[in-house]
Amino acid sequence: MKDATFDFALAIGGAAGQGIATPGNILARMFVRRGLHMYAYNAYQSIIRGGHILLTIRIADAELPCHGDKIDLLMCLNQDTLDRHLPVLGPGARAVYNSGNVETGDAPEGVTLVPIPVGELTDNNPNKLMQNTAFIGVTTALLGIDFEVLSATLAETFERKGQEMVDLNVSTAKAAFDYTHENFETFPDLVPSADEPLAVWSGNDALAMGGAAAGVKFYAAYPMSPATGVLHWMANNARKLGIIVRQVEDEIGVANMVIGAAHAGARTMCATSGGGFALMTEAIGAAAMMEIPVVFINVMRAGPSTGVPTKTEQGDLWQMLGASQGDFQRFIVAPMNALDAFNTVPELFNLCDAAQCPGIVLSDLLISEGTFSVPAGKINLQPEIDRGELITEPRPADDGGLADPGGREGGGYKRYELTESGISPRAILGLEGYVHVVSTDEHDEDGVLISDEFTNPHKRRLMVEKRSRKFEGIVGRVAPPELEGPADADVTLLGWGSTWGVIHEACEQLADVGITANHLPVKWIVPLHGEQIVEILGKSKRVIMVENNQSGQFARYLRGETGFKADGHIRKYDGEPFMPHHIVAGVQEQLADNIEIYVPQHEIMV
Amino acid sequence: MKDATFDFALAIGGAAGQGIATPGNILARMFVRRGLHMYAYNAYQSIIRGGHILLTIRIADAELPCHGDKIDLLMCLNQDTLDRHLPVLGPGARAVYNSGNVETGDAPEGVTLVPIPVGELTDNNPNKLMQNTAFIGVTTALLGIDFEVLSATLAETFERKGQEMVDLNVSTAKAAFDYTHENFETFPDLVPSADEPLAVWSGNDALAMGGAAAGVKFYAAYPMSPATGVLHWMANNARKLGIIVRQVEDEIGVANMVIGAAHAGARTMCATSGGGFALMTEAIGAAAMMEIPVVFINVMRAGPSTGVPTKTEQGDLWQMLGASQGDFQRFIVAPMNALDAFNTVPELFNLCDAAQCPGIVLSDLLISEGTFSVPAGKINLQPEIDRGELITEPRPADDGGLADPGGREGGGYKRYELTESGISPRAILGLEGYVHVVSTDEHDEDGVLISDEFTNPHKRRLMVEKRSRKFEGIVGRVAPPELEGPADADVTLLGWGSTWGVIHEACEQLADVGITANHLPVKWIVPLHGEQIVEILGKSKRVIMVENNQSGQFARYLRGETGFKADGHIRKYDGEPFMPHHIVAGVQEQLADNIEIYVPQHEIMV
Amino acid sequence: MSETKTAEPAAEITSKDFKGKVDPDWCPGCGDFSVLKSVQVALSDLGLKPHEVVTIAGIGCSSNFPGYFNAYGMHTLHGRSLAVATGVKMANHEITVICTGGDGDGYGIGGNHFTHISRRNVDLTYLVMNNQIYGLTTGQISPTSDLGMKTKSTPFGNIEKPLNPLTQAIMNGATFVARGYAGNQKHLQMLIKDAIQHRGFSLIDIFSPCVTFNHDNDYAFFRPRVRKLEDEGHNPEDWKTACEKALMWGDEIYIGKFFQAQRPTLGDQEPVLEEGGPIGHRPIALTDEQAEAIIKPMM
Amino acid sequence: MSETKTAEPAAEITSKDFKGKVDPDWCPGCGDFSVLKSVQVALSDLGLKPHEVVTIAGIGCSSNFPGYFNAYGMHTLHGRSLAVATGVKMANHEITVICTGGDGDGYGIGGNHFTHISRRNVDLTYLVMNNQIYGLTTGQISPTSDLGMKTKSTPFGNIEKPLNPLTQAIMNGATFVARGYAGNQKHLQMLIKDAIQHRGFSLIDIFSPCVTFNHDNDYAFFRPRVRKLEDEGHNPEDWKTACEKALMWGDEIYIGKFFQAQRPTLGDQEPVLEEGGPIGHRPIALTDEQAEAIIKPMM
Ligand SMILES: Cc1ncc(C[n+]2csc(CCOP(=O)(O)OP(=O)(O)O)c2C)c(N)n1
Ligand SMILES: Cc1ncc(C[n+]2csc(CCOP(=O)(O)OP(=O)(O)O)c2C)c(N)n1
Ligand code: SF4
Ligand code: SF4
Ligand SMILES: [Mg+2]
Ligand SMILES: [Mg+2]
Repeated sequence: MKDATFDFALAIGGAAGQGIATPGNILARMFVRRGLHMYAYNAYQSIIRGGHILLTIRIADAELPCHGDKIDLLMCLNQDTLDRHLPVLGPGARAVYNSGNVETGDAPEGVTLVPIPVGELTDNNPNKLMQNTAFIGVTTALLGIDFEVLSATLAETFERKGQEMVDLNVSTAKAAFDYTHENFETFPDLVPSADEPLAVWSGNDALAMGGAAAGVKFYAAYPMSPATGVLHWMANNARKLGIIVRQVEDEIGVANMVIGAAHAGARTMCATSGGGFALMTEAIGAAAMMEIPVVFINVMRAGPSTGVPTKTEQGDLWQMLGASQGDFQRFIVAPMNALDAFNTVPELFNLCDAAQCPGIVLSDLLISEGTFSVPAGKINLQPEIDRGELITEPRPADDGGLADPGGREGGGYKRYELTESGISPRAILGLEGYVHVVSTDEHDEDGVLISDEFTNPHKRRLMVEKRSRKFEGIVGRVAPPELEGPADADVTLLGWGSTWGVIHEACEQLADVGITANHLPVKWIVPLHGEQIVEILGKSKRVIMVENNQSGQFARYLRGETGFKADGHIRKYDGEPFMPHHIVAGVQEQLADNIEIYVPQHEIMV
Repeated sequence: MKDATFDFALAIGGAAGQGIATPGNILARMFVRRGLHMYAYNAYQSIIRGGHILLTIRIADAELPCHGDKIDLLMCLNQDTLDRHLPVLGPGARAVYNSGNVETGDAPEGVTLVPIPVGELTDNNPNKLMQNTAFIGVTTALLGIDFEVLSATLAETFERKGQEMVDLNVSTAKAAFDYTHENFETFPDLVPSADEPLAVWSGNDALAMGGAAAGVKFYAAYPMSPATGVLHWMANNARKLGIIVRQVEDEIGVANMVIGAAHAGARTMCATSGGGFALMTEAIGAAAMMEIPVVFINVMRAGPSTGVPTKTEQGDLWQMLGASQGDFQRFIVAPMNALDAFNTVPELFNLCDAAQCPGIVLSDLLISEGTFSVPAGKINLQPEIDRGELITEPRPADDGGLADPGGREGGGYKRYELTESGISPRAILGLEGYVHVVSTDEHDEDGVLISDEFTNPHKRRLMVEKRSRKFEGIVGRVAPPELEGPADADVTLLGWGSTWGVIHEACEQLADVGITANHLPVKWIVPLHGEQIVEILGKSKRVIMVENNQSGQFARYLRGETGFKADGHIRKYDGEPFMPHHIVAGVQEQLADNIEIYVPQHEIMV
Repeated sequence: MSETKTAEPAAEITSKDFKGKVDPDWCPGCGDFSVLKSVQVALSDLGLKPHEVVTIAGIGCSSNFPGYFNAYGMHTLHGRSLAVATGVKMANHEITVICTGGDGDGYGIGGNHFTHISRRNVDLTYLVMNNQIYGLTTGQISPTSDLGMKTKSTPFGNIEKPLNPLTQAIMNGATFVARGYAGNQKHLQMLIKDAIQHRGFSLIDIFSPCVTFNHDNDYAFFRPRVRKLEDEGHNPEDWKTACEKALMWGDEIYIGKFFQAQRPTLGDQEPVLEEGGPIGHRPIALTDEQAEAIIKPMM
Repeated sequence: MSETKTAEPAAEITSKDFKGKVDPDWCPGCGDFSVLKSVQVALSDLGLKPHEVVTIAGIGCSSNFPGYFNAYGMHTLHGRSLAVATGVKMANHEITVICTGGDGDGYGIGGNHFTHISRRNVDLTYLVMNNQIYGLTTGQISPTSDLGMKTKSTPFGNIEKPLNPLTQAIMNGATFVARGYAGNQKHLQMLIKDAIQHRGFSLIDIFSPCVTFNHDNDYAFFRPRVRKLEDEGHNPEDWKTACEKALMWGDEIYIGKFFQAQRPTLGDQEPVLEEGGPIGHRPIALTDEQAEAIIKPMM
């Protein structure tokens, strides 16, 4: 990390049920309150107890784009963790473990073992969670942080559980803290501190908050990892924000419910993962045909099918592109990180309202379930809201004009009026004077079906073209991708969505090994800035595409839209996210012309 | 039609409920029994009574690729039909109508009016269907067919309804027949006859029969136009063919049910249209992950969403490409006509069995609901059946080998064994000795989940690659597209699926106007013969793509896979199929460099 | 009960105000005509104006209803009207929501929404034109088709026991469960008015013969069999008798109000709706206080 | 009853033969362990061999069942086990099919298949490990969650009336409807054996506490409340009392066999299955006669 003077990664490993989250949260809080930046990635499995979890928390005094390559401090909550990860620790790293129940292995050169006699330090307290508290004490000591900082955080964390629990945790931590200072050296780089404490969120929090900021008033969901966090945030915040949150019987119900609520005037949103999205696809076409704006979030996990529910992948792009039958447009945007996700949601709502159509946010487990620091000042909860050509005021019948010749209310209002822009002013349901019918069958300007008695190829053609026209020039409404890094670089790395962070850091590392690389991160999939992308890439010496999937879904799509074909590819589909060194190695292999598609082997076994 | 000496189109127009099908069937039967070829297209609406139907029956003494451009004889069952179509009849055409209840309009130059006093001829029989019978008599006379041919067919048709009905129909037809001979001239080209009577089927019949021939033993469906015909055929033939046919509560149930039955060893199939397919997508991914072969048929209609249920379109290609989350392969094949559809189904089953994966037949309303003649000799109901590496014989535990170390039955069988080909011998459920679990979660070779306790990036990668490997070289197993027509033509027309027929005829017409055109029809979408296609097109002077959709779904896909970009496009998306002259006009416009995307205006208002 | 529902009949509203832009293209004799007319009369009797009502349908002959009706209308996906309607009612709890559809739409593909809306007790009226057949797709069995019925998908006869929508709704928690008959429009109008005025999820399963594809269950079948519960002094609070009567299918088939109960609707229990009007009409930007309340726990 | 089901217990089969390749990764104390064990014992008691049985599940903690079991197994999609199982049973009507899943899987997303399999009376046994919560997704309400229950998706309490799977199944035509309790394994084994031996669709809804996410309905909740129907001489042919007892939810909660009836299964009514063994094992090519019978009507 170029800008950082301090860059440190600690990892906590153990089984599900060993309570890894708590020490993770306590440590994270200590760091971000100090103003340090944080990027946490949790490698876990789809079980409630058992298995192996590895939570990596990277902290630095500069913004962090990814969880990096290394572990400086490994806390082993069990034997398995030590066995798995000790061999891949690098020089300078330390492994903390309970010498009372974990047997040490052979530490690689330069790795320091930090055995802690947890039993002794806790008077053999049978509460297994004491080990976690002891390890926090150890970590605090090793990083040279004052014990007061930790004790305050512990007090806050365990407050709800009573003073006894607070005291027990503080004394345990203190014993471990002291033991560490007595027996081990602190790390050479001690934790600095910055002025402003930072806020913490996950990508799912950010997506939910983006919805709230955009004015979502109805949120429906069916739980599905890794999208469930959005539901949880919404449910927790529903009352104070005036948002109705409903858990529904399935994703089909969800999708149709948000369409109904949107037609009644609310901004509505829902989130799911690939399998749930599959069930929503029919409804997406319905929203397009009825011209009702709704935002769908798809948080990708490793597929196909149930796949690996707790692992990340960028494998659902084509499902988004092909969702539902027939020709119609849908926005698709793949944010690059949590803050970008937050900002993207209101922007997408404005677009969907403008074009009266569905929009899809394509996130993935890496962004959505990651935990990140963010400067609170960057969170704009009152973004611009533009609802497009929306009619929200009644027009009483005696105001003239909108009754039909038969005198019927609203009969003169043409919901699907053929306009030059293709956009027809949209009256929300329930307003006096605008009575009309919306339909998933093809219809005429006034909503009357042309699919039955009136099939009429000329009208049908006009309606298809009207809907298509709404998107002409829309690409100009969103920011084109921008090349990051030197224009004349040896190699251009082309990624999309969540790979932004890791490619960003890989570019820095490439520079260190003498390869200049620049980076074109694509975020808007539909509309796609095809011309701009081709123009930028046309100037590149060599383009390598980076994707977290097996078949090169974006590469194939980009080629279809623009004809552009990359020189090489780096792909990964083992469930774990890229680390920067994977990309560095891939670029080196490709520059040496050894390989066209480079697939890194993930070193960390989780 | 180059090869035809006789080429005649008659059309019957009226409202739903007027019984257009019966005269259509009677006439068709008369022709095909004579050995004449037939191609019928029915333009109708999604209502049971009312609206406007126009059934076009083209007959010729050579094979017919499409319903052509013209109507020679229009039977107007009501005023509306005359009003709509009289103005667009061409020279030489005749319009038959009931002078008792239809008022004549201005006939265009060269069009002959054939008013028939139906009331007088039928002694004012109040049965409205007598008009239809009278018109058949008129047609028989105008085409110079002997009355005996008609009376025999009438007898056969009305047999079930008793002798009285037979007599009534025969006498009515005779009166009209005689009246016609007395008052009007026959057509200059009289109906010839060939040796062999032909069989008649619809595309849906052909698809169902293809399934039966492939050995389908379980068929499930939820009704949806225009795919319901497959269900009806299956239901009718179930008992005699030993096929279990189930109508299910929805398409989700259908898709999962066929997967279950397939795993139990049966070849299974289901058919639906775009909206139903949307609901099946999740299951397609499941089949891919569990490696269970199933054939899904999607019969396209005009979309998006409910769209125009009785109209045709090629708008679901991307839904097929993107169906279900994650990266996996599915076969996609778009047959070119009914006979091709029939032959394709068994071929696809063999492929799906070989690669243990789902396959999709992409038909459309034009093929599926069209009625066509076919020489019975071309229908091979006993095609080659190859079930791939399928284990169908039990292996008792005492045969050794397949019990696991714990002595448990089947424990040594690896359903997902990592093989060089990626194909793992598949034991059907219920066999002794091969007990195993299949799973939509990612799994190891022995079926144990790696998605929970055992997530393991290395194993995950191997399984992804194993599944992908099954398709290496598979493109060699299906026939590449072949260029039809002169290699050095001025223009190459590139189409896919059902446009084969109309492009075929358009090429002939282009030759007539001095433009040499050849034709590359693509049928296999996945696997795609990218290299061969590019090689062929590389030699073309100018390539124009023809698609029955708005966004150029195949054009975008082809470009994504091969980089190929066509010089121009002809597209249609008004619900009605192309007619050859639309394509001719489009080519002319493009050769004159007037337009890049040509969209014909459909002349016939239905 | 929301205010609009109990409003005095406004003198000027007649059933004609609810006539749609186009005439139904149903087959002459189709039971759905009677249902359409009954709803038009019921709404005008209740004094509702077209913009105070939304009809929401799936896909099917019966689901074409909104197109023939002058009110807000949504012609959604096959089987999805209840899900869409729940969203509509949550975002505008002041509008009168009427879902209309067929037996295939509602009990077949849409069956799961039917189950769950019943227990949620969403305040809307669901009119199912039950013709025991798939009409629009030209005649296949539906979940309510009789055993043995021959259709295009069951040329040798249906082998699946028909489901009973009334007992299902009662057991799943619907608070108003009735059965009507297109052949008795007066009675049907009365039921529809009652259902609309009921606060909670109201089902009226309506025998609405498909004269084109179901020749087993036509008017001639129903006319001699139909009995009115009202004529027998049935107590709609008694769910057991309600189920018993609903299950009768032979020489005597009951219509009328089988079951009614009072319990809070989904909307009643939604605190966000306690004040402030429909959420679909509220200002959407977050206030400063709300923004602050979001940020604080993140620090 | 198919032959395998009534076979004499084969001496050599024990419950261990049904032990899967891996040990369950359920939380210690999870009710599902008891269900797993009960099925293993029931099957070995019935003398079935692993290859004569298939367990089919959706997705959820409980749906991980097939992976912990030695028999043919299918771990399908969330909510779809019954649909898959119907296909399996049609293609191999000789195999014993056991579906296993959770309340969310079966009554939530899979609710429609549950409704329709009941009326079809497909001959299989459906074991729902009802913990009144979504376990695998770490704790949200399910369709059987009690009113007021606080979960991650309902931090202010559930406002949806729980559905009753037993009355639903009875009304929809299931022919064997029972309730078990993971805390009473003996009783559960008995029910499972009875259900497997029943010819038709058998539901056993099993209270199988989620010790991690549902602290309202844990063993401490059930232990004092659970009563056995058998102790009261309940007549399983009496659907009304069955429904009444099934609806009781308070100080007394009944387990046992609520309802049983005999009517033909889907397979019994399928003429194609009358002879010739499982269709999945039959030769598939058409015979000359069949081919001719197809072509003839086309001419
Ligand atoms: C997902 C989906 N599947 C199938 C269809 C085709 N479809 C349209 S209406 C209908 C059934 C109509 O039956 P019902 O709901 O009883 O209405 P009816 O026409 O009898 O009034 C079906 C299967 C569809 N539109 N969408
Ligand atoms: C289509 C789809 N939606 C959502 C999910 C996520 N999901 C997995 S299990 C589950 C619910 C589990 O609850 P239940 O069926 O009661 O089983 P339990 O874990 O409680 O045993 C959900 C929602 C999924 N796998 N697929
Ligand atoms: S087909 Fe049946 S349900 Fe449809 S309109 Fe005609 S009579 Fe009515
Ligand atoms: S989370 Fe609940 S249901 Fe899942 S294994 Fe643990 S105790 Fe059982
Ligand atoms: Mg119906
Ligand atoms: Mg559960």
